[in-house]
Amino acid sequence: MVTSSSLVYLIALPLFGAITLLLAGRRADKWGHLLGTAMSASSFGVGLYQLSQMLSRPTEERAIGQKLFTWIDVASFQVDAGLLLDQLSICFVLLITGVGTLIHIYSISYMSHDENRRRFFAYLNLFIAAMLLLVLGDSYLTLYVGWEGVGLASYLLIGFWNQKPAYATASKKAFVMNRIGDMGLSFAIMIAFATLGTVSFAGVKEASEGASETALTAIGIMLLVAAAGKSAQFPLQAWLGDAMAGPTPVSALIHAATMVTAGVYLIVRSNFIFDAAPTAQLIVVIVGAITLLFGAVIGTAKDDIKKALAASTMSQIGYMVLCAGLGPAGYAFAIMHLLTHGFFKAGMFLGAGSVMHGMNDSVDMRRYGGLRKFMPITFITFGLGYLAIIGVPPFAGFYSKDLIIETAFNAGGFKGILLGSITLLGAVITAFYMTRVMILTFTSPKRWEEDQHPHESPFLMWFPMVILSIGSVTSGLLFYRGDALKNWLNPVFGDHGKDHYEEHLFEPIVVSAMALTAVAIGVGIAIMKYQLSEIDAVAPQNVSIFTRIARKDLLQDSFNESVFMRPGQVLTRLLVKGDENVVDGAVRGIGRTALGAGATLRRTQSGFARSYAALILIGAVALIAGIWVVTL
Amino acid sequence: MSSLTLLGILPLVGALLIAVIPAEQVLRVKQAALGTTILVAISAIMMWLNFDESNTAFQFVQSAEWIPSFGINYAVGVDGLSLVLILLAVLLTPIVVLAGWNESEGGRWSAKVFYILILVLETMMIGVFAATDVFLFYVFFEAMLIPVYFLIGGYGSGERAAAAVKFLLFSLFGGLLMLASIIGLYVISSKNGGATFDITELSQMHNYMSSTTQNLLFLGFFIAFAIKAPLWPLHTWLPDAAASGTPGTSVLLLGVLDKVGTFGMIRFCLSLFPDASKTFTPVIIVLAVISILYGAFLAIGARDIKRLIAYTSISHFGFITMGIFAMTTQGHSGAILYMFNHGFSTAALFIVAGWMIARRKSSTIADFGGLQRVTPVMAWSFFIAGMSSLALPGLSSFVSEFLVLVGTFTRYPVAAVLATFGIVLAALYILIPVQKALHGPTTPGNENLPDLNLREKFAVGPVLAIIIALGFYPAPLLNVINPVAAQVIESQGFTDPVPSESAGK
Amino acid sequence: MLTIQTPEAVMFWVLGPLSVIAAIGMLVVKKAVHSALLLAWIMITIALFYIAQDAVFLGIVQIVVYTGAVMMLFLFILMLVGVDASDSLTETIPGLRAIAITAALGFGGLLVSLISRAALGRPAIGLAEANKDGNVQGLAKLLFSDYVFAFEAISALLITAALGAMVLAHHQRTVARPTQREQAIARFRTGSLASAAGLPNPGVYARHNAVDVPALLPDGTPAPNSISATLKARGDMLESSQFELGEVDNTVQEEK
Amino acid sequence: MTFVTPVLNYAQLAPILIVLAGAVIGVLIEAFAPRAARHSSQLFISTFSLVTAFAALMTVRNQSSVDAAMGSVAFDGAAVLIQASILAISFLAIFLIADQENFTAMAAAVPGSEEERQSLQKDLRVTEVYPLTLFAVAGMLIFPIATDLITLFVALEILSLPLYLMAGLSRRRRLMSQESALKYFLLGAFSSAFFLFGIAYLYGYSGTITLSGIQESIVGGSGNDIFLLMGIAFLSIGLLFKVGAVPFHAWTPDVYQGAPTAITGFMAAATKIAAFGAILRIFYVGFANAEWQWKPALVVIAIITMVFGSVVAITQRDVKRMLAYSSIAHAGFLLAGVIALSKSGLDSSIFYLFAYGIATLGAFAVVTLVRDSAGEVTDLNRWSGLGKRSPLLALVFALYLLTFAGIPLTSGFIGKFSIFSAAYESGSTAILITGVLASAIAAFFYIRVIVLMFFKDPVEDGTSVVIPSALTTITIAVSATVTILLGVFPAPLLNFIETTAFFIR
Amino acid sequence: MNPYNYLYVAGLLFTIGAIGVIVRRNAIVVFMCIELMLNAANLTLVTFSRINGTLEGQVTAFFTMVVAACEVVVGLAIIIAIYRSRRSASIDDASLLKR
Repeated sequence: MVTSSSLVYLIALPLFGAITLLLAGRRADKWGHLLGTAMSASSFGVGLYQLSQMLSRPTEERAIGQKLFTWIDVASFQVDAGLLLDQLSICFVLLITGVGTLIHIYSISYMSHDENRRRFFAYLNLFIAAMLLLVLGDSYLTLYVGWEGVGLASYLLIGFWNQKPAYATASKKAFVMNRIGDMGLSFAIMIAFATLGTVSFAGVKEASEGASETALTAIGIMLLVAAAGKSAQFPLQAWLGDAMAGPTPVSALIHAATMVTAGVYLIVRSNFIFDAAPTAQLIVVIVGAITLLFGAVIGTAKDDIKKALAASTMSQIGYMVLCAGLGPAGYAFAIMHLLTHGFFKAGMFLGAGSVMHGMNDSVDMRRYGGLRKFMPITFITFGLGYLAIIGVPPFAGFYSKDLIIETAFNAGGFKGILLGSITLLGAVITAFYMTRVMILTFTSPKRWEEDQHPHESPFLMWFPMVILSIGSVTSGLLFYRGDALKNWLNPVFGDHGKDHYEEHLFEPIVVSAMALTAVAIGVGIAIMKYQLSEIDAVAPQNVSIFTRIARKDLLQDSFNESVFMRPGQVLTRLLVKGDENVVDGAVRGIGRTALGAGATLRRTQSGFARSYAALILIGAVALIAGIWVVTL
Repeated sequence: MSSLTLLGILPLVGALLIAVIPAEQVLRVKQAALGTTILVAISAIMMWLNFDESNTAFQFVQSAEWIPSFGINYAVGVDGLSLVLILLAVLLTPIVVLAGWNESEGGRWSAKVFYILILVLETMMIGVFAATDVFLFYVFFEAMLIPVYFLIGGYGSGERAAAAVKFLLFSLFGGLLMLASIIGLYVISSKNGGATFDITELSQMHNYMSSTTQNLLFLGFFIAFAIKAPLWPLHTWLPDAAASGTPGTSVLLLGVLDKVGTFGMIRFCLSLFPDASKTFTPVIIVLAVISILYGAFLAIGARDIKRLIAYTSISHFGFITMGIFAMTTQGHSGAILYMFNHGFSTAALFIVAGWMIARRKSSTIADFGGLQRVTPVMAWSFFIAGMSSLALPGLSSFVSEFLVLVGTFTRYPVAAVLATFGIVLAALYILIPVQKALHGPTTPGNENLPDLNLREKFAVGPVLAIIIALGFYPAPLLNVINPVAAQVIESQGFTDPVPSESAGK
Repeated sequence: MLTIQTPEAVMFWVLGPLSVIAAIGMLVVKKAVHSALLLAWIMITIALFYIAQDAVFLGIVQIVVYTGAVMMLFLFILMLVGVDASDSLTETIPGLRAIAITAALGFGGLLVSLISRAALGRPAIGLAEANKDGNVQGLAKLLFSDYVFAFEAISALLITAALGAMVLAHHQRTVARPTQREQAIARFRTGSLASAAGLPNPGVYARHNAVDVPALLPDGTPAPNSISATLKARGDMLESSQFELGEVDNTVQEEK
Repeated sequence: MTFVTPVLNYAQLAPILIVLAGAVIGVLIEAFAPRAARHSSQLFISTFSLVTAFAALMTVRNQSSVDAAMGSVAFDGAAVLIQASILAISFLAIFLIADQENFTAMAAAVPGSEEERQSLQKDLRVTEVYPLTLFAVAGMLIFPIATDLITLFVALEILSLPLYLMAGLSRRRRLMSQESALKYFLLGAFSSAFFLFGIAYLYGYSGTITLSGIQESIVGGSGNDIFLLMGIAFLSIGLLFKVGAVPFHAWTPDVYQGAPTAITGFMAAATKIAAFGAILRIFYVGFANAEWQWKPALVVIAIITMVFGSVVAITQRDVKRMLAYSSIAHAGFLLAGVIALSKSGLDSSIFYLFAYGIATLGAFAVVTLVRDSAGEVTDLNRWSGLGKRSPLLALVFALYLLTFAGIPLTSGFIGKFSIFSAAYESGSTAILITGVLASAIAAFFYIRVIVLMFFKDPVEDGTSVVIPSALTTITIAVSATVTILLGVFPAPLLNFIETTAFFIR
Repeated sequence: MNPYNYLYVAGLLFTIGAIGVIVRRNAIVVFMCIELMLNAANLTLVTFSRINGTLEGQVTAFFTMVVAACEVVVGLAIIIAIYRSRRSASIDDASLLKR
């Protein structure tokens, strides 16, 4: 493998920014945001440079690595602090630094009134660094560092306004649920080490070829758990909605474009494991399918614009996971959807932020309406993203989603039909709820109070939105044309990357037609329901049980609370009591017993000389009784 | 006289120096204490630099007859294990002195006595880790209880006297059981080739014992160490002691003294009684797992911040014990490294918690709130320490915790899996106090709490720096630890499990 | 070889049971002085046993020293404490009586049983050989050669005993003893003139053992202060009213 | 029949004779010297005779013979060591006794009477305690070297009678003091009757009254052992009574509490040495070959004694009673040395006796200093805060408590270690385990006192620490120094004992 | 007759003496019971002296008498001292020291 000494700068630059901003404290308030943005941008520059270098090399030499130092070296457990930049990671590097830089720029303005803007930029830089480490790490353990690092950054950013108890709770919830996922990653690494004897990607790949399916399935399932935690997949999805407590740029960057897709990265990166573990793959598909619908259904019921988008994110990642679970056929498409989703979803989140910015930070879509006129740029960029996500050609989402649906149908047999149908159903619902968002926000009559003064956002905010919208328009075609992305990524997937179009259930064009029909149905229902009828400024309460359940996030929190949290609390209380009374009680009991024995024995000391004499006599009797017995 | 002996004497010299300073000159006393401890720390680091990592034998050895009638020698020496722990002790002590600059003020006695006790304790700590004579070890092991006892009882808060007594009684009980075992060993050695307390020679004695004898003697040692370490269900003294001691005392207690337990398990339980260790390993692993989860749950349920930290330590000691008895190189190295790392992360937590308590005059978590806004530096320090405690990758504890888990998994997968649940609980027990104390609206009464001053920054800074540095680059310590870990595993007759799937290749 | 003649057996079978009965008597009689007398009897019995067992010297010493001196000492003390005082024999410490009886039966029973089972593995020799130069001479030889150290050491014991008795009993004068002159002056200075002439003697007009009967004053009434304070304290004073003269016969009888 | 003129080895008997001479001179002083001169001349004579006796002992320290007094006494290494210990401790005890605050002015005066008041006012002194003490010392010197039962019995009485008397001489709480004398006397006489009964049976069994004769009978005896065992049992009752082993212990707390504290200290320290010296000789020389018969019983007694002493001590509220129960527990520990029946058992017993004796004397010396207007304060509750009132004194007392508890670096630890190893070496695992557990229980109450002194606030009830007289200071200082020295550098003494101690047969 | 018979008597006397110490309250009687025990021991000694054919037993008994005499002096002195303080010779009254 080619080595390079410059990879580390990708991470070092934003990390330097983060550390500087955190240590400098208030002194850096004036220039902190600039430094942060600059660091992110220069990292993006390094990324571009690396891309150009990569392009200049032949296909088989495109992957490069850098060993920084030996991190852990204990007998056979050897982990280097090593970086790996290949075709897969460069996609992520560019996405992270690119979108990241845009969001930095956006935040300069968005956070300009916050006295802690410097800290915000520090966190953002920290996130960029961690995320880059996640995608650049050349072993599961280095990935793990980035994995938890982004979790930490996410925690800090969700809780950026942690003076509100609810936000603080949300950040904690996100971290804890992520930790459950991390536990899965730990298990995966432990199993990998125990069974394969290594934890580096290269090593595991090599060893996995001769490994038993059982072991690989175990690793795969554990990796899926990890992915589910990070990517808000069923059943670890509950934190994402609450994570919207963070400032909107955060939602755009972390909880839409990059961090939440880390799970997909992990699965795709571990292709060699999943390829050899069909059971694990099946479970991946099932999880993806469930989440796809789950998120979509929640999305229909949300009046909070950010939560609606978050649900959508969940659903879209479901698509990616599902696709990644379909094996070599799906990896590239999963990544493609990931990238396009990165553009349009980030753009839409920024748009949502822009709307909130103009609406005094209100997030209730039922209080929006008619903003088209007041925020034209936002409307247009948001609208482009909207078209992309529902899959209208030639916008980016059309290509990526279409390919996923197609791949799903091609999975073969009943499974293929079922999965295809699910993806189609998802497309219908997506179209419905995204149209709903559009209508409620922009095109319906205004429902806001008179003292609101919606206005377009400043340049620094709309500029990134414009860039991202360009991405959401063009990226799909760019990746799709001539299977550009697929061919680019294929070396990563090794031999499996060959053509997989042998058996088509439907012709691609048929699939596209079905997808478009689905979109049309969804959009149509939404228009009928919202554009053409009155919208309540307050969510109606006399709704069906299903709506209510959907509004309650399909009871995910209630479930977690009643199954994990409350029993956990009860257990904790029981243990605390038990520790006090039983364990420590036993200790105290021993003490009391000794004291009691002392008090009892003490009575023999009655003060009467005669009883002392009796004691002596009893001793004498005992002694001669002993003699009597032993001499029998 | 070896440099090790000099290192051990140095704090005593400092104590004598302080003894002649008039009690009224408190500042002078503090300066002398700080100067001495820093000097000791520097000397220890010099020793570390001269330490030959490739050599697994004891280094800087010195041996002199002490009580020849019993074959007792004053014998000291360090290998990787003891070096790491001595470093831990001598690095933490100046930090404790600096961090707890005003801790001695609420005590029954003068500051002078406080610092004399601390310095005497430092000597004992160095001695207990450096001793290569079992008897000498025991002497230090027991004698160090006395300064701690007075530190807790004399300078602590709350029910300090009761807590001190509880601490002392638990420790004495364990110590006496160990004494019984030491006597047993001594007698066996005197019947088989001459009375000795030399650890190396004694490690051959297991060949002369019946398995029952070996098991009993092992238990004597192990229970003593399990009380120290503390392992469930022998842990109940710890929360009381830690909550009642001054933060500085608690740092030394949790950070260093309790390590004597896990140190002893490796140094004595394993090497003296290999067969008994094998016999009891399943039980101990179970206890360790229980400790991990139990400590975590109790930490979650704790209302007092000091008790919380104490319970987290119980959980962490569970990890260390598990790593030791996993009998793999990774588990062992991880456990030893964990001892060091836990010392620092707990020190950071306790030091900062101590400052918080000193400012707020309360140790109830609920009394804090919104400190991040009022005292950002203090809050950050606490946060980083907490992150280290929950073993965030990139911070020092992660490396050790993961090594322990991975090392255990290869031999006892179920235990490792159960223990891994501890990391989720860890997130809870750290984030709950973080949320309650640092986040949320500022609780009335906290608005004007002062942030860390320069001295305090100087105290906590190095700790956090070490935590972060070792998280990314643990090699300096691992290089010292690995040989000794490998040697112990080998001497136990174990080899690391071969990866199951590549066995054929 | 030791053979025991019939007279000795007879003596044993008579005195042995008697001594045991006397010992039991010691436990059950109420008055301490009776106990003392019973003990004296046991000691004499034992002295006879000594003599019967060729320990003539010890037998005599037993009678002279023990019965004669030691028991007399006991009696002295009993007198001092109150010779008539009788103990209550009801047990006040709960459970002790039962313990005592059990222990007695157990101890005695086990002892007897053990002695009966004991075997020395050699015949009883008798003292004929050892005493052939005389019992006293035999003892003296041992006493003044082999056990001379103990014999000398015992002098320390005797001194200790004397010294101890001194310490506990000797009243160091804290004030100088008043001279007769001083006493006389004091009598006149303090108190009424009635007592100036000194206290009345007991036993005036004695119709009873004089010391414990108060004197009768010239008017026929008893004078309690004529009795020793010790006797009063001990309660050994007789009720003096019974000696009070109902009517004083003032008529002077003519001498014939 | 020829009379052999007895030949006495006066050099070897010199220590005894010198002490006896001192005592007799003391009696003469009582008889003839003017009252004012008595105290100082008595003190001089006492110390002088003890020092001279010690010097005389040292000149013959390398001699050994069984013929020192026509076979009545054996003079050997063990004898030298035990006699030297007794002399040294008596010497220190004399200093305590010299502080006449302890003693009544006139023993014959009725408590509370006018006579007593006047005698106190006139500052009369019971200077007879000096000769009485010397007589007791002489008895103690003979007791452990006696090799025939007569001398043994006589010595027992010589050492006991003065103690009975002196127990009743307390200045304060005279009723209690007299009561203690009565109890001590009656129970002592009761037990000596058993002792004599035992002598009778031993004589019956063997036909001789010398220890070696008994030993020969055991080896070559015919018939059965019943008389022997009865003899051993009854003799043991008398001996165990003296050392305060359960169930023959009951006098100990009462007498320790009631007697003048100086006497209690003397009695607790010296009597124990003498009695154990005698026990060791009797069992090692006389009964060694019957060990299978007496050992089990002695083991049971030792175990009960350790546990009983420790457990009951927990509940004590009076410092003297507490020390009494502690001395009971220590009697149990010391019995372990007898049970060991080996050279190391002998060595460790002698070391333990000396260390314990010194510390006990010191502890009681401290007790004499804590007073209020009505005399010594022995109620533990009123000792609270002593560390504040008089830190040095409290520290010294804590040192004694720690040595009783057997904390390392004190003489008690070395003693315990050596005696338990000796016991375990001879196969008494039960003794080892119970000993350790009893030590743990015992630690509880020692620590409680330390807590009381250091961690509780003083009660303002007039309790104060008097300035010790120079003599008392010497006693305390010497005993504290010895206690620490023997804890840290026990080797010289241990070596000396090891090379010196043996029993001549 | 067997000389052992004396041993039985001595044993019984000793037992009775020991019981006397326990059941009697008068200090002087208690003390007399102890004297009884000593006498019983002496009788045992003398008997064994005869059985063994040596005089050591008698010598021991002789010493015992002297010792007993000394004990009596000291003991009675103590009893008298107590009696004068308390006006009572009951040993049960002397029970201030307990527990």
